[in-house]
Amino acid sequence: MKKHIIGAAVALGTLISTVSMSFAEELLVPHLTYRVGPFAANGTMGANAITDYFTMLNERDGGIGGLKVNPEECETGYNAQKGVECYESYRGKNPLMHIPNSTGITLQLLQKAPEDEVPIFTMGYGLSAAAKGETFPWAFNYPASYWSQMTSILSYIDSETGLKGKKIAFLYLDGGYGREPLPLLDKLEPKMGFETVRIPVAFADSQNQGSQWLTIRKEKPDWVIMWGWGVMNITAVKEAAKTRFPLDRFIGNWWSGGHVDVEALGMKAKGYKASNFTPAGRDFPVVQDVIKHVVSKGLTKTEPDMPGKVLYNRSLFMAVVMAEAIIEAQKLTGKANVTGADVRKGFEMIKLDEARLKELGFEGFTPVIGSCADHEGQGSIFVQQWNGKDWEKITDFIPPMTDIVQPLLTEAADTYKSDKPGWKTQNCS
Amino acid sequence: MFYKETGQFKSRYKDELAAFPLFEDKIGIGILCVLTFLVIPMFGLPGLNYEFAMGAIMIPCMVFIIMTLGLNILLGFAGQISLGTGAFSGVGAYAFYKFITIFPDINIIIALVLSGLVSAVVGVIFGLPSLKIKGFYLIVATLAAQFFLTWAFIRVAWLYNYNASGAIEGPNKEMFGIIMIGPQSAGMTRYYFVLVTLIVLTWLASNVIRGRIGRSWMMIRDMDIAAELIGIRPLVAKLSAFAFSSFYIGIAGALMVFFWLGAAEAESFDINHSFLYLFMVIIGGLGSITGSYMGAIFVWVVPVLIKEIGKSVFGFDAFVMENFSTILLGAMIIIILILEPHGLARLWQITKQKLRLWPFPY
Amino acid sequence: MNEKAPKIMMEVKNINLRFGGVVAIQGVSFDIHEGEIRAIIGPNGAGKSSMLNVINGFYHPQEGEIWFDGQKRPSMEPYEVAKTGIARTFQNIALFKGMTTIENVMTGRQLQMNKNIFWQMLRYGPAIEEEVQHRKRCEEIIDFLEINHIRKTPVGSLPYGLQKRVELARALAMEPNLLLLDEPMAGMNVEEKQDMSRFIVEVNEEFGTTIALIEHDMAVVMDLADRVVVLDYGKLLADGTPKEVQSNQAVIDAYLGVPH
Amino acid sequence: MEILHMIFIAPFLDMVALPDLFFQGLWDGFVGGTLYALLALGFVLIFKASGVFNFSQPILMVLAALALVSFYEMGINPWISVALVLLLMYALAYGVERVILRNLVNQDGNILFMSTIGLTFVIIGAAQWIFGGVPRSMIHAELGFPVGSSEWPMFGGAVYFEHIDISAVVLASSLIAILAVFFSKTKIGRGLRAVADDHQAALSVGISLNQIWVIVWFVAGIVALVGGLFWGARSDVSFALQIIGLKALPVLIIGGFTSVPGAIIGGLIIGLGEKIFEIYWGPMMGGSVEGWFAYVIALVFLLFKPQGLFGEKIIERV
Repeated sequence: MKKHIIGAAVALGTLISTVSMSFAEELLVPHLTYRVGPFAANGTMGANAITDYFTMLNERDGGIGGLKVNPEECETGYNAQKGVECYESYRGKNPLMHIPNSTGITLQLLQKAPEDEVPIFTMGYGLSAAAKGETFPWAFNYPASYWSQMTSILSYIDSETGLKGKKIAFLYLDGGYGREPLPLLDKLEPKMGFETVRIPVAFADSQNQGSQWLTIRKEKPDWVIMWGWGVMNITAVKEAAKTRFPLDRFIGNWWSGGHVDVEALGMKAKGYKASNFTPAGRDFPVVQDVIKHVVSKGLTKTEPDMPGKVLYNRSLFMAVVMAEAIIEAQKLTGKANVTGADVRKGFEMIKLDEARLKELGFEGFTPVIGSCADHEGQGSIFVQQWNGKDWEKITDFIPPMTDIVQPLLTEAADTYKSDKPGWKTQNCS
Repeated sequence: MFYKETGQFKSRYKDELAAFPLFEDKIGIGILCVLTFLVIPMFGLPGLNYEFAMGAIMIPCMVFIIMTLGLNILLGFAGQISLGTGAFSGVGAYAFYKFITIFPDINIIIALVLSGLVSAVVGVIFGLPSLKIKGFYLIVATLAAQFFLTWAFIRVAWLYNYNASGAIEGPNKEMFGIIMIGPQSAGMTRYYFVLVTLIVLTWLASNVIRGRIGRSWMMIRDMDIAAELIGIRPLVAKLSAFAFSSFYIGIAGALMVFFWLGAAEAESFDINHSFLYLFMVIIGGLGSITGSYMGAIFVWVVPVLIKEIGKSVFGFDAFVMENFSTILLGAMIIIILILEPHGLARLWQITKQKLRLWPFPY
Repeated sequence: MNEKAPKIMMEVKNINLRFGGVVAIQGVSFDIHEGEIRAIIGPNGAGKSSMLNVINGFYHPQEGEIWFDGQKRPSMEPYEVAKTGIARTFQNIALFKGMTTIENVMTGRQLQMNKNIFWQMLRYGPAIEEEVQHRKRCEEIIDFLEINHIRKTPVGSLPYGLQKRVELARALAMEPNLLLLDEPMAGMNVEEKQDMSRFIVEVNEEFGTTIALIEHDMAVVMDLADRVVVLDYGKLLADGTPKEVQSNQAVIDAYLGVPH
Repeated sequence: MEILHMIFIAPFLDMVALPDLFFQGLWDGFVGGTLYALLALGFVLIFKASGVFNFSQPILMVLAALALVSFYEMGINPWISVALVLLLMYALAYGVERVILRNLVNQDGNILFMSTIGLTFVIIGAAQWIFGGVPRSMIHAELGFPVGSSEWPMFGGAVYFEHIDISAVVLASSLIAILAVFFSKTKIGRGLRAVADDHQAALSVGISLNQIWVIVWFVAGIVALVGGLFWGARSDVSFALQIIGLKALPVLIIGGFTSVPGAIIGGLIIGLGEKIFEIYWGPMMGGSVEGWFAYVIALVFLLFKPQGLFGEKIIERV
């Protein structure tokens, strides 16, 4: 008995000391990860890439502005409630930003962040309306919101087959993420003269989409657009092949176009398309740097063949935007040890243009130019196609339909704040 | 000899029927009150960041205690098993959201009670099959509630006011001039509100359990046939247990979303949460109010501690610790069911017995 | 016994009970007089417990009538029967194992308690007064059956004999007009049987409760019962005073196992 | 009026308009139904023999499939991997008997049920730790099952038959038949039934209770492996299969808890019903109704025919 008490006391003591130790000078960049749960495969790759990039900065450059970066992970299992717990657990530790890595979690943190003065950065996910910097000073979704992406995809379809009078099936993961573009589709349908059939796939049914594809067979759409994630993607592509749906009319969003989504199917998935803004490949200097400084030194859990995959490169890109925001914040304040509020300003000053991207080793990625009013960057995407062995880029950058999306985003942002008395906005003019 | 029953004679039945007949228990409760009302809000928990202690330990623990009390009434006292707890808590949360958005001037306490009642009604509807079936047949009925309701939370957009996010989000809302919920509410306000709610609900539950209605539940649990032959209407006993239990669970669900998380979508009420609450009841002790407290705290706090210790002391990553916690919880369930079906509450009783005899071993 | 013609409290007429193809009770009729101790005996599987279950409303016979207090009783659910003042104990003890002795006895008072959920929640005023009042009555019954010392013991851990006694206490707490005892002395030693017999007689005499009991121990039956019904293979074999029944040839055959 | 038309007329018009699709739906539902029936049988076996409502049956399926794939990925011959999984299932059955059943004998059904929930979580944690949580492809092709599909033209369209689905139906039905025979004709099978009725009687058949438990859990493990193999081939191997496996519960309610033919009929009703309902009525309700359809049907049964289609009416004794 006594032994146990001593053991517990020791454990508690260590806990206390580790918690109080975290006041050392470093840049705390927590990111929420999901190495367990249904989306673990994707989550692990993303978590590794972010950590790898900051480890690389620490190794190669000694951190950012002379301070080491601590890319601390908090496990959520892609569960919104755990995400909030994680968020709460960083209170008082001066986190520079939050990376929810899940639209569901983002939606819950959006309200908390302004009160706690920590920016939320959601690259390629989150609430589209957060693009409006005046309404959402504390949220950023560079390089493009889901709504922008949707219009890019639609203009791709328009260029291929024309859009007017077409029937489009929208196959989506039944969660905050998948439902995000629905209000946009409501608005666009009458405006652009196409029709959608919305087909949700529940989390639990991700792998069991027989019925959904029979519905697609019944509806005979001209195109299928997919907002899928994790195992849902590969199942959908498989089912599409099974129901003889032409794969070159099946286009996923940027979260449905990873290697994991098609690799196992090989030639069976040939023809399937997806949008993207972070090209795959190991030849980018930044990927080489990560391999050299981190992976080959064994400083990571990343398996050697992971760097270069779509999702890995995407998370590297995520990390570089995060790092840029910190760098801008340091420039602005003139000190290395910045706060969350400083980093928020840093995000607004981001200027990852082609030159800067090339300098950082990301040539060919979508440029990210931020501003006070524009928190999404209105970045362009390109469409890639699976050739049976690898993803092939088949278009140039396709810009979003800014004139259509931006008013809708403003409208959505206004709606968002309308029922939230005391919502904090900023003035950008 | 710290704890003794002897020498404390009750001359009136009323005294003996009190909640804490023993003097020592009264002192214990007093200490707990001082701790929760004064010490913890001022200093937090030892060794933990203050914000973390309040936001990630204290408030959720109290919410889960209410949840566990609710499920324990159904499972521990009335013997009706349910895997739909998560969904019933969702009913409470969505109802609360609708009440405060449809009637912006509604008092929060009234909204809370009303949402509990809505949840109770839904609980009764899905409890109806319990009249014809028993035990694990009921599991399927409650699973139907679980899957159907979480589906409805997503599909019926009216429930979340057609929000783009599909989530219910707590707007800033005042009661008596203080912002109680929403992003601008102070953690301290929410803490005290949940604490008082917890105390009131515990008191009410312990009263009901010790009275006529509570006994009718236990009769149905222990031997339904005999209960019926003594004059208990199974319909009334079972459905009242479902109603009362769902009332608590609904309130807990509303508290969970609006006094803790701030926002939630359907997945906060999924089947995994139902399991979590079931574990809290089993580990704490079936049919015990003290057990509900212990179970909720244990199941909530231990994995958090394990993760912290695993990460900082042994350097294990989240993947390992998460799986370890899962295995540990599962194994705890099996061990408790085998060794001590009455859970931590019984262990606590045994400890009290020991204290009574202390320092003499016999 | 009173000189006047005894008042019939309950009468079962031509009861037939079947489970699927199995016939449990076949055309049985008998009556129970007010204030008497009526024994039902018969070999295992004779349909004795089924008979009590029919009286209880737990089984619903396919044919037959039950008359209670001079009126034909409609088909009733067990809880409705309980309201008419019929209590019982069980062959295999049916106590509420998770509860203490006093709580078990208190369950017998459920029907007399009626304060609603809101008073119950507050446990104040009328609710607590009701609780105290019934608690008093239960304590009296506990005193009467001499089980004071186990008032707060969970019944699951009590020895068999005491459990039977707690069960009797619970039935008495209902203050029934008719008390059905299903083998109240099964598995008891001689001393316990004597105690139990004493309680049964005292209940009958002091409270004037009518008692119908199933028992295997012939000596006990002959001592206690005013009249005896004998069942065999679901049929009525004999009905009369202990003496009459004892000398009935059919009964003797049945008990000795003469093939029919 | 509009709504009545949508519910009662339009779906049937759709069925007639595209008969090939309707038949495709029936076929897909039939395949699913057969697999549900098989899993339900796993439940029935354990329930009959030990009175345990085995909540861990679905996770056993996940474990079996995951282990199979993982062994293969370690470079082991696919058929040896199958053997290893069977060994693992036996070890698990033995462990469950030793650790859980033996210690909880004669306990209340609820307690036993909850212990299997505990077991479920132990398996989830352990399997995820050892084999990882990443969804993997099933190795049915490596095991020699046919891949590819056939097309049967009909009504101006075509019905597609995946060869793996045909194998699934054939193998699952054979296994169901074997189990039915095993159950009614062999000594062990009769022993099992005896256990359900009376533990003493079972002893007189000459088999110890403990042996029987190990056997039924092992058989449930085999069922899990076959179920996991084909569900894994139809979708992929991951923990999401657990939710699919759970649908065997409503199947049981519909079929009647202790009945073998009930499990089969129940499985087909659910399999066919949920597909047809999802395709023709799902869209008007917003879709994804497959997740609860089976449970709501079961709920209706519980309210109006609680013993199911084939279950025995329960006679209670006091």
